[in-house]
Amino acid sequence: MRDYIDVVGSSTVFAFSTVVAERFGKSSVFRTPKIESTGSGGGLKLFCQGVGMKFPDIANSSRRIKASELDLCQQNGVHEVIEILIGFDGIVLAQSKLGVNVELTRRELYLALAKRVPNPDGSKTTIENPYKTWHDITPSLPKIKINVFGPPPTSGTRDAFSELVLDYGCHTFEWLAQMSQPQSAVKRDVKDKKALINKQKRLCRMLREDGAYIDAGENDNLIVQKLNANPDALGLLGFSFLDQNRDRIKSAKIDGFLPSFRSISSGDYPISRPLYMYVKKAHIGMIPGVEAFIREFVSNKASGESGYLLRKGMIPLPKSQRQAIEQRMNALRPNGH
Amino acid sequence: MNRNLAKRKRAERRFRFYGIGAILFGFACLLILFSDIIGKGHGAFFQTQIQLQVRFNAQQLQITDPTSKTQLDNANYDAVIENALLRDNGALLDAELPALEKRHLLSLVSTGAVYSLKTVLKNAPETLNQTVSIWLTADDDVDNYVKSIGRDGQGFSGRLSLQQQKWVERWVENGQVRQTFNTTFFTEGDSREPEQAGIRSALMGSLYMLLVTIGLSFPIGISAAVYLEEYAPRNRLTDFIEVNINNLAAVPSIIFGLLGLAIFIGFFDMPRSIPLVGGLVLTLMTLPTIIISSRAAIKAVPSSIRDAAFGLGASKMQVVLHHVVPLAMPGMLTGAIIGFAQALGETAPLLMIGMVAFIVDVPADLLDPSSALPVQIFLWADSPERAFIERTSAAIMVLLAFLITMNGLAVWLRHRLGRGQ
Amino acid sequence: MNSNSGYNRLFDPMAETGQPLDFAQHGLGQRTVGNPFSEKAKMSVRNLNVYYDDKQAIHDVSLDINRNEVMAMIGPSGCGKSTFLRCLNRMNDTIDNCKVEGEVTLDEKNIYHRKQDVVPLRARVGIVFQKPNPFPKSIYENVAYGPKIHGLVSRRAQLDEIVEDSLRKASLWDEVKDRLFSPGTDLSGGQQQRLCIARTIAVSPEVILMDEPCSALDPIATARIEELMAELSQNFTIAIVTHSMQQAARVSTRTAYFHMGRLIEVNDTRRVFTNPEHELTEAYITGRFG
Amino acid sequence: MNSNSGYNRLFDPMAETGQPLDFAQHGLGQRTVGNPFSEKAKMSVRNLNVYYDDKQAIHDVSLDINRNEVMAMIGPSGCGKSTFLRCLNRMNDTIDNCKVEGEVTLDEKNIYHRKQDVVPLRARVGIVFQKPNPFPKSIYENVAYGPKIHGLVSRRAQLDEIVEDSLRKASLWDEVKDRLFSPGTDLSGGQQQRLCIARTIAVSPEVILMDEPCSALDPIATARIEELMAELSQNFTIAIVTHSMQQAARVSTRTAYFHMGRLIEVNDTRRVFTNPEHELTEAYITGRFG
Amino acid sequence: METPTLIIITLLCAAGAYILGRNRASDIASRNKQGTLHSLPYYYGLLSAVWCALPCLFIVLSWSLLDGYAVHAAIVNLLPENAQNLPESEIDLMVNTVINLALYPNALISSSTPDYLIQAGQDYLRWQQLSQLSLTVVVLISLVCAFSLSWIWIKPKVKARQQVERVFQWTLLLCACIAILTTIGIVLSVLFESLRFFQSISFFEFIFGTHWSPQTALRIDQVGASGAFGAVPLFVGTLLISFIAMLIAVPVGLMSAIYLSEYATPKLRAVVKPMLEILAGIPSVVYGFFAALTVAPFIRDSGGFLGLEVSSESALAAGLVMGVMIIPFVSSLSDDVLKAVPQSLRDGSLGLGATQSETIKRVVIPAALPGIISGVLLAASRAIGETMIVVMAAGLAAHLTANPLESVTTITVQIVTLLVGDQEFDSPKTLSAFALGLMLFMVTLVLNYVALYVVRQYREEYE
Ligand SMILES: Nc1ncnc2c1ncn2[C@@H]1O[C@H](COP(=O)(O)OP(=O)(O)OP(=O)(O)O)[C@@H](O)[C@H]1O
Ligand SMILES: Nc1ncnc2c1ncn2[C@@H]1O[C@H](COP(=O)(O)OP(=O)(O)OP(=O)(O)O)[C@@H](O)[C@H]1O
Ligand SMILES: [Mg+2]
Ligand SMILES: [Mg+2]
Ligand SMILES: O=P([O-])([O-])[O-]
Repeated sequence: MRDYIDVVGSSTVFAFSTVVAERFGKSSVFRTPKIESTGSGGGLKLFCQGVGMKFPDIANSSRRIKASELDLCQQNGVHEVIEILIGFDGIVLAQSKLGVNVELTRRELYLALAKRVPNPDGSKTTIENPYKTWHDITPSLPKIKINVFGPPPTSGTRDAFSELVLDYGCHTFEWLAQMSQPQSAVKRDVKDKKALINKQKRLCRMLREDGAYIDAGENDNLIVQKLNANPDALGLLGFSFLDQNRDRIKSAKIDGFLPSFRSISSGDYPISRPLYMYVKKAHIGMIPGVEAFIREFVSNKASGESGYLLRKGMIPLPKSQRQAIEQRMNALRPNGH
Repeated sequence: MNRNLAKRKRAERRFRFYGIGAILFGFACLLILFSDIIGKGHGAFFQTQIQLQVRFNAQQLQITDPTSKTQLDNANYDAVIENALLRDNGALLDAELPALEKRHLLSLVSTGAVYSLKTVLKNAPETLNQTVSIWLTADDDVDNYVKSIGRDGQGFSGRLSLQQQKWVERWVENGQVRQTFNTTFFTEGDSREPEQAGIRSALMGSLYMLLVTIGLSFPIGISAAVYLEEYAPRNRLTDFIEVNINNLAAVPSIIFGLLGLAIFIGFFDMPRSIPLVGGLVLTLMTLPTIIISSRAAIKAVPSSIRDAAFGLGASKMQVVLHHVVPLAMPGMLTGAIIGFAQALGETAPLLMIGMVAFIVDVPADLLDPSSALPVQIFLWADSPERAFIERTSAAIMVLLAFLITMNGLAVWLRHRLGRGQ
Repeated sequence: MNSNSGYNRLFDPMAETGQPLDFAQHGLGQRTVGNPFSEKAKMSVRNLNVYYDDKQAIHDVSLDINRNEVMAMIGPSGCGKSTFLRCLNRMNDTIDNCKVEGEVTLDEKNIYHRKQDVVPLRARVGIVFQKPNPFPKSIYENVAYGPKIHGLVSRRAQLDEIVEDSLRKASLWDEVKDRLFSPGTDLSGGQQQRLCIARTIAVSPEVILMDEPCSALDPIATARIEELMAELSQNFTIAIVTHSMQQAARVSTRTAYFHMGRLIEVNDTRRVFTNPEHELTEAYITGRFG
Repeated sequence: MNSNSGYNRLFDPMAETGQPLDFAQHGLGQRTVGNPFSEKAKMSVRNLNVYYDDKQAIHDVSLDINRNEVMAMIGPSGCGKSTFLRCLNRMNDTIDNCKVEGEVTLDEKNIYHRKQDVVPLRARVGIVFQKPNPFPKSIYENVAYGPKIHGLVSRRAQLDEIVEDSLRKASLWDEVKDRLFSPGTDLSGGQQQRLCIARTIAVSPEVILMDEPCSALDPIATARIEELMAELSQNFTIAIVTHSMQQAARVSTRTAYFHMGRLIEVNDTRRVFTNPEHELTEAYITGRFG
Repeated sequence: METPTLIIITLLCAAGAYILGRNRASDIASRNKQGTLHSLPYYYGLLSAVWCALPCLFIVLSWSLLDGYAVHAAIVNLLPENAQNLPESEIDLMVNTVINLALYPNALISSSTPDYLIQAGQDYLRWQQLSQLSLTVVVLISLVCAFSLSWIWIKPKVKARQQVERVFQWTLLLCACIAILTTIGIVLSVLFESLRFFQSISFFEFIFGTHWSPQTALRIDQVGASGAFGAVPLFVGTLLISFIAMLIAVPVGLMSAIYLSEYATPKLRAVVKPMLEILAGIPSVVYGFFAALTVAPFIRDSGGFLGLEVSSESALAAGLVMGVMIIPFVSSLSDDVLKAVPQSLRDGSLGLGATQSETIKRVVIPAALPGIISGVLLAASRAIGETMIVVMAAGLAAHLTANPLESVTTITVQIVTLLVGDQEFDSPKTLSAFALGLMLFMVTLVLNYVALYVVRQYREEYE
């Protein structure tokens, strides 16, 4: 017997989902949903275990669901899954307030953090990352050691970072970008092609393992504190942590933009990722309040441009997009029998 | 001989000094940790409140009958608060506020303030359409700001705009701001608004879990220890079992979570996130500690006592229950104290069975979803809101208080039992 | 050396305690010496071998202990007296490395039989250990423990009575009556020994095994315990290990002499001390030994 | 009652062991009886009061123990003999609830002085406890322990020698020489007692306190220990608690009689047994007591 | 009646059975003259109580387990034909809805709620009542039966004591089995996945490889680390950190225990011991923060002062703090066993003129050694199994180094990071966590065997 909504998934979305759940619990006749922070992958895995009261109704994810995960859902009888884009999360490169201001480009970040980088002599080969200080990469940058605290590979933040920064930075090198084009692998069978692409990606996205990038665990507050203790270090954080700790840390300009609600929402600030919510259609109308909860989530009050989630650091969708979703939700009726 | 003696005396003094040093070291660590925690967390026990003149305008509230429960539930308190805030700042404001600033002004009061208005109106329906002076809970940003003002003259402005800071400063000057004891922290469940967050549900969750754990692991642990020490024959197999139990203590706690997930949730089909499962997992985890220490304690009971009892014709059960267990009880309790202390602070296995969750409602029984104190600490420590930092430490203090009470009981018991010897 | 003179001295009841013991009064000498084998043996031991690990401590001992007799066991230290005694109520079961072979019967039932329940056995065959081992409980609890577990009493008053009676018999009552509830382990050595005696007789076992029960006692207390034994032997059977030949002579009807784990000789006490059959026995009782 | 006849019997060296002890040979009787007070007291006790919690166990005892004498302490069980003995090397310090008042001097130095170090004191004043308490170590280790901690030996061979010598003196060597490395706790009661004696004499203390050292020993072993005492007393001072008056008579030069925590009488042994000054003493030695 | 009430009633009845059984036994005894009863009356009482309570508790428990299925089936029967033919999982949901509707009619029933659901809800409530009622009846009947049976059962010849003792012994055995089953469960839960892991990664590579970087891509578009599975750096890291921790905990813990049990007054001991025990109860998150934010920077700065290159995530910081955490494991357990060594042994040594410390070192500690080793092993186990502190203070980077000033990682940390978050049970990445678990289990097993052997060798058994 279950009379509450069961939500699992991303720890990033957890921070927002819980706010909605709490308000929802207080203002509706339904019980407050239970929200588990399992990480996007773990959540979707649980979510796709099946239909029924034993299984979660909603999965949060800080990335889009994968085909393999959808397959799993299908296999287990979860046929209809509703995807809802709820907003964006910015990823910032922060440093202690005492540190020297840095302005970086994604290319520089790539050069600073990738395991193998293009040979500086201009030949089309890669070498083990030789850069010790930022200054080594671009002479205008300060002469401080490259030291970046960041989350471990299990984290969605890290995923987004490699995709949005490393990949991008990597592809600013023409020859590297070309290599990763599928065309370059013509006339090979699919498996080979895949392998090649994979190799390319690994080339671009592999992080240094020599201590310049420091796995600092999943706890962003810890990173904030560590930055505070190490004025020379940079750290990868969720935007909301920057928002709450502006007296201690500041963010580096990336590609000329500082992260802010506006710059992230408009897409000027380059490192941000979409946040999703996946709902089992079969549970709507069966578990009390599922529909109402989603409605609350996408409402103007919550996710609108001045909604309460904004204050929690979630970057809202553009108005048009959000309204489209709201309409889609309104069209949703419990599939009554 | 004399030189030798002097040397031995020095060794003796040194030895004693090491003993004192060791204890002092332990104490110093405890002291440092405690002062660290208390220093960070004491602030959470106080909550900033703002005094406002609230007019319960029936029209704004959209109610007609202040005694009707449904009407009270659905009334629009936000409008009343907004009105009060605007009027309160009337002197500052020449013109109509732009929408953004209005929102800023509104955000100075906790979103939970509406509930206090509801309570006031419910308790005194006659105040409808009257103006009452009410202390409302401030937003966590204001709380942070006001609390940090005291220390260095300048507050942590964090997320407050200049305008907002000015408003708050004016309240401070007018004496419209006060710090009260934060009862919410003890009476409420989790919340994402720091000023409304409490540890009640986590505390109850921990309590339920611990009840299960104590109720199972202590009797099972000492029974197993008694069996292995007093009944089991000595052979390779029992050696193997002994070694394995010792070995269980080194199994990372998360693996116990995996085991619990497989057995209780997978096989027995129990729901996720419930204290019963948590307690069972922690039982499995604390068993080795209790068994090992109980065995050590049983081993330490001199065999002449057993002889004496056997010689009088006591049966094995009587020897065990009348002599061995009472004499070994202090040692068994020590194991239990340490085991439960560990269980009380453990997060990793709970991760596997879904207890790392946002749960607001206070669990009513063993089958209600709940979190636990260490989980609450873990979650708050990972929350972006600044005010959660002190709440994290405060929650740790509560956990420690819980621990100390529990240990206190056990220590008292141990002391009582130890005196009989 | 004249062993007869040794005997005379040994049989002088004043020899150690200096207190005259009236044989007739205690009915000791006459009764049992008069008809030593008239009744069936209370306990009988056949071909007993006891090993500690590989070391054999008792070699092929066969011995009968008759009803209502006091059997004394003497022999040099380390010869296996305690080991033998412990076999009589299977206390050796509690020693891990101890292995017992042979047959021991109590009222014709083999106590080493597979199905024998040791609990009633030990209630029937009580033991006082060589080293006093009071429970770390109060004096009262020490004595009351046996009656309690055997359900000998139903009311507290009865229990009080048994405790007082047992302590009196062990002549400890006067010394401890004011502090019945202080720990038994706080007593002096001799007091502990008497406490252990009181504890054992409190359950009125049919056979009482005593391992040097007077070793820590002064002559007066010893005399009292000897009186107690005389009294008890009217209804019960007693086996006592002692290293005092005077004591053996005073209290026992028959005496067994052990030497290096072997039973050398067992006979009427008077006979053993006056006219030992074996030269080892003679050597021991005349002190020529070793 | 004729106490004289009692005395005669008591002073017959054959009385208990049945073994002739030659006074002259051991130089026991003559030397000490000849000049009992010629030397200064080795230890002297003044106004000693000992309390266990509120209960007073020793009442105002003053007593001298002379150099090279064997002082026997007798008295009924529980009268405070062990307590008194333990005061002489401050072993009472280890009992939590025990409080000692008064003065005890060793070679004229108060051992209860605030600055007195108990470690050398106890090395000089050794003790054999009433209940044998071997360490749960091998027999060898038990004896070697003292010499080792006091650094009396530098080589293993020396240590072996001391161990063998001490065990021989305690007449345990023959019984244990094949199993020196098996645990001391596996020995029989009497063997343990002798082990504890060997352990104590291995460090050659100046004063040896023995609390019923022969209680678990057969007459032959007792005789050997008594010989040992005689031998030791030539160089050392011995205080022995015993409940056997024969033993006191045989081995001691002076005897102290304790009663309910009070020192009733102390005198030349012969005198105490033939012509006691106090009626309590007389009552005790003639067995009329109580 | 509610289930808890039933349980209480059963227990009360058991208590009653105890009294009645005991009295009946005494009756029989007095009628047949003393001595004919095999055991003491109270054993018959205990036996009656056991026979009374066990079956009824069994009924109650199994009923409440099966009750769910029965009610479920009953509700399904109440649903219309088409709903009954839905897949199992949806029927589940449907049943859930019915129950919810029945329990919260005001909140959940709206005009659009189908009638049959509301009807089914009502029926559910009736079913529920019926079930509870029949349970009550069954339990009461079986109570009466058990009662009368045990009444008849009580005969002088019945070996009540033996039976009670046997029940006692079996209960103990059962408890011991739980610990054993847990071991088996743990082994099984890691064994199969480990075997799968070793199908893709060679055992030798795992055991002897010196490069650890398991975070391979789980998804096609994800890029992880290089995917090396050499566990040597983890073993070295674990050893290093545990070693540092033990270096703190064993001397400090043991010396505190010694001081408390041998030197301190009982009062001081009563205060200090529980205080130290608090150290074990402080959540490891707190230690983690402390290590990462206070100790690690301190070590780095002082190292820098001495001209040493210290990583901001040094093994030293994690090890030190972990050592503090496990002090009570050593101190409290050792204190108890030291206290249990008989005073006569101390007397024996002190009487020979040993100093107190010599007595402690040579007599008391050897006599208490097995217990002390237990405590130390427990502490070591805890150090090996601890995660949080290392994650926060030492990090996740697997460096093969024995230098405590560098950052290392441990097996448990890797297990946790591999198991939390994205997992894929067909990739070596997740499976490697199990292999690590298995290896850890094996290694500690060997260590424990060694410890057992050592204790056996040096065990000094006092009486
Ligand atoms: N630890 C203690 N606490 C309280 N009372 C004690 C303690 N030890 C001894 N006593 C009491 O002090 C008195 C003297 O005891 P002590 O051991 O000195 O007697 P003793 O003369 O040696 O007797 P025994 O010949 O029986 O050994 C006794 O009444 C005894 O009960
Ligand atoms: N637990 C044991 N393990 C090994 N050997 C033992 C054990 N107990 C006793 N022994 C040995 O067995 C022999 C007989 O011991 P026992 O205790 O029966 O002697 P005893 O006749 O009672 O001597 P005592 O008069 O000294 O008490 C002795 O040599 C002793 O060392
Ligand atoms: Mg013996
Ligand atoms: Mg004594
Ligand atoms: O928890 P994640 O958002 O990092 O998947």
